[in-house]
Amino acid sequence: MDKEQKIFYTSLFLSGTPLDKKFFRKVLEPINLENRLLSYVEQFNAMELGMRIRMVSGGYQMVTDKGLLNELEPFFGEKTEALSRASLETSAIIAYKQPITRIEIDEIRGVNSSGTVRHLLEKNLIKVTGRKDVPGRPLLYSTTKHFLEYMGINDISELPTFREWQELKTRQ
Amino acid sequence: MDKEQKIFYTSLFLSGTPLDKKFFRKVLEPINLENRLLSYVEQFNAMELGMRIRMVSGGYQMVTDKGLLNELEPFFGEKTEALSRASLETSAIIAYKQPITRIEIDEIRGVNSSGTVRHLLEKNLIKVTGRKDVPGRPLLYSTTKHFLEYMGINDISELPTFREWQELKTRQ
Amino acid sequence: MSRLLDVRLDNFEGPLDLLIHLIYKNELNIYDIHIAFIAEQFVGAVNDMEKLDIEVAAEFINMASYLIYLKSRMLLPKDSYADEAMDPEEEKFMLTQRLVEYSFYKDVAEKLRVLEIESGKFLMRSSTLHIPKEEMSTEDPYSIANAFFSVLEKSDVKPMKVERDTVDVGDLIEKIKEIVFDKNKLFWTDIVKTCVSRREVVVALLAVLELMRLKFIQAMQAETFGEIVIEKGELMKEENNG
Repeated sequence: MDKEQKIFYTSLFLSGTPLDKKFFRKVLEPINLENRLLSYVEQFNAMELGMRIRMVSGGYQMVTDKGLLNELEPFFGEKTEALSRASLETSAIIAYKQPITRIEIDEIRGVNSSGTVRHLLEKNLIKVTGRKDVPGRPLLYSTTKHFLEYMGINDISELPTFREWQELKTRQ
Repeated sequence: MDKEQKIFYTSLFLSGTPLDKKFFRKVLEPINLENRLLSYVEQFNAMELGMRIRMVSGGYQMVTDKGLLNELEPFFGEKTEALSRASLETSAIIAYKQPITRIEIDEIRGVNSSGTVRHLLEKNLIKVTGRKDVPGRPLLYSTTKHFLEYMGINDISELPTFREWQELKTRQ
Repeated sequence: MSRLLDVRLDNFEGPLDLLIHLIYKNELNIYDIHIAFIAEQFVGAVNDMEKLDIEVAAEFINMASYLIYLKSRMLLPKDSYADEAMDPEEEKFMLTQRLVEYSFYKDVAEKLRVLEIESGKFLMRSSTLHIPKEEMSTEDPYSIANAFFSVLEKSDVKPMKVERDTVDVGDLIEKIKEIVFDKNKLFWTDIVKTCVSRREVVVALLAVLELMRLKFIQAMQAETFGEIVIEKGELMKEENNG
């Protein structure tokens, strides 16, 4: 195993958040880096050490195998409450429509979302990304990197598009 | 690789800090455990992933290979200072006089060393190696393998003798 | 009654959610809702809630009245609303759009719930580990030797073996009185230099304080941690003169 591969694994071991390509371009030889990283990920996961490297929120993250959850959870699991339906709905709307104001969210949901928006902000799943240039200059919200990590996806584009969903619906 | 081995590795990964044998006796089958753990450590270190498992006072810890420190230091290096004067003095006394009690250290330094001793224990530079057979049966301290590594020597006997030190001193 | 058990408003995220529930329950086509039918169903559900003394959120009441309005508009002949702002068919279209859009987000929310559960099965460490500084810069054996032998040397200069078990304050008072008498003026560190042990330094300090109290000497310190200057006090000056 060459040094670069070791640095890749060790950085992921040390880091408490996913590390993106930008980080590794700083640390490692940037030419053709992504292909090499993919092969390192594959090799690591093939070893089946109990840890695996997943690609999430545009970066790489060392996590434990799903199969070890029951054994490890009592000692290392952080008890977090699952998101409520209101939170899931609201974050879904923000994910697709970002940046979006609270009033616009309310219009889509047909109810007031201020409590839910506050909760999502506290959980670092959404963030304020500016103000809309309309009277009252309301705040604009977007989803965070942590939202992607939390949902285990690389990018918002991994969620189904409206068109895909519609096609599925009409076929049913 | 069986589940037990994976749980051992992932626990060390998730914890990041040393986990002692007591912990693993709770999580894993305790009979003959230590031998198995030693073999897991050996296997892991033989893979040379960049991380390695080291034995620390009474437990195990997943750490970074020394060979990668230069590359990783800018991103993951601790921002605090190297050993303080008090730590250096105290560990030096323990290195030359081991095993030694805290009171004996205090007498040589002329100040109370309990805070420093605790700090060195936490840093895994010294360890408790027994009790002295005098009234009160005070704890005896010795330096660790990690201390030798840190000093860049293989054995305590490699430390300069008083005469060598005097020569070095006058030359400087 | 079955509808009452089925429709609990707090199970719904809002009026759109309830509407979609009613559409699916009655197997209606979301793209071509029968307004009169759905209005009746919706109002029925809201009325049931009110009968059960459950507070109905304003959004549900607003939606109920909107649906009744839309239903009545659709019953009127076409020319009777010619002057008004919007064609009821257009209004129905708008409502359909809202329902479809909301229904999309409802499904995405379900998808997110699955993702959340699946992603939650991976455990990770959320704190970054830092490489301890002392692993970065190794000390050399000389520094250890230096630290040790320097300490030993220091403690050899004032060997603890010769330390007397008790140091008498009276003895030290006499000693300090002598020194001050000889020198007129001196520093506290001069006194410290004459002490053979830590204990003696402490007793010397007590002796100095006692001599100050007795006005044999006076001590001054120009700044914090600065040198303490010790001089003859009034009494000693008298003794001198006398």
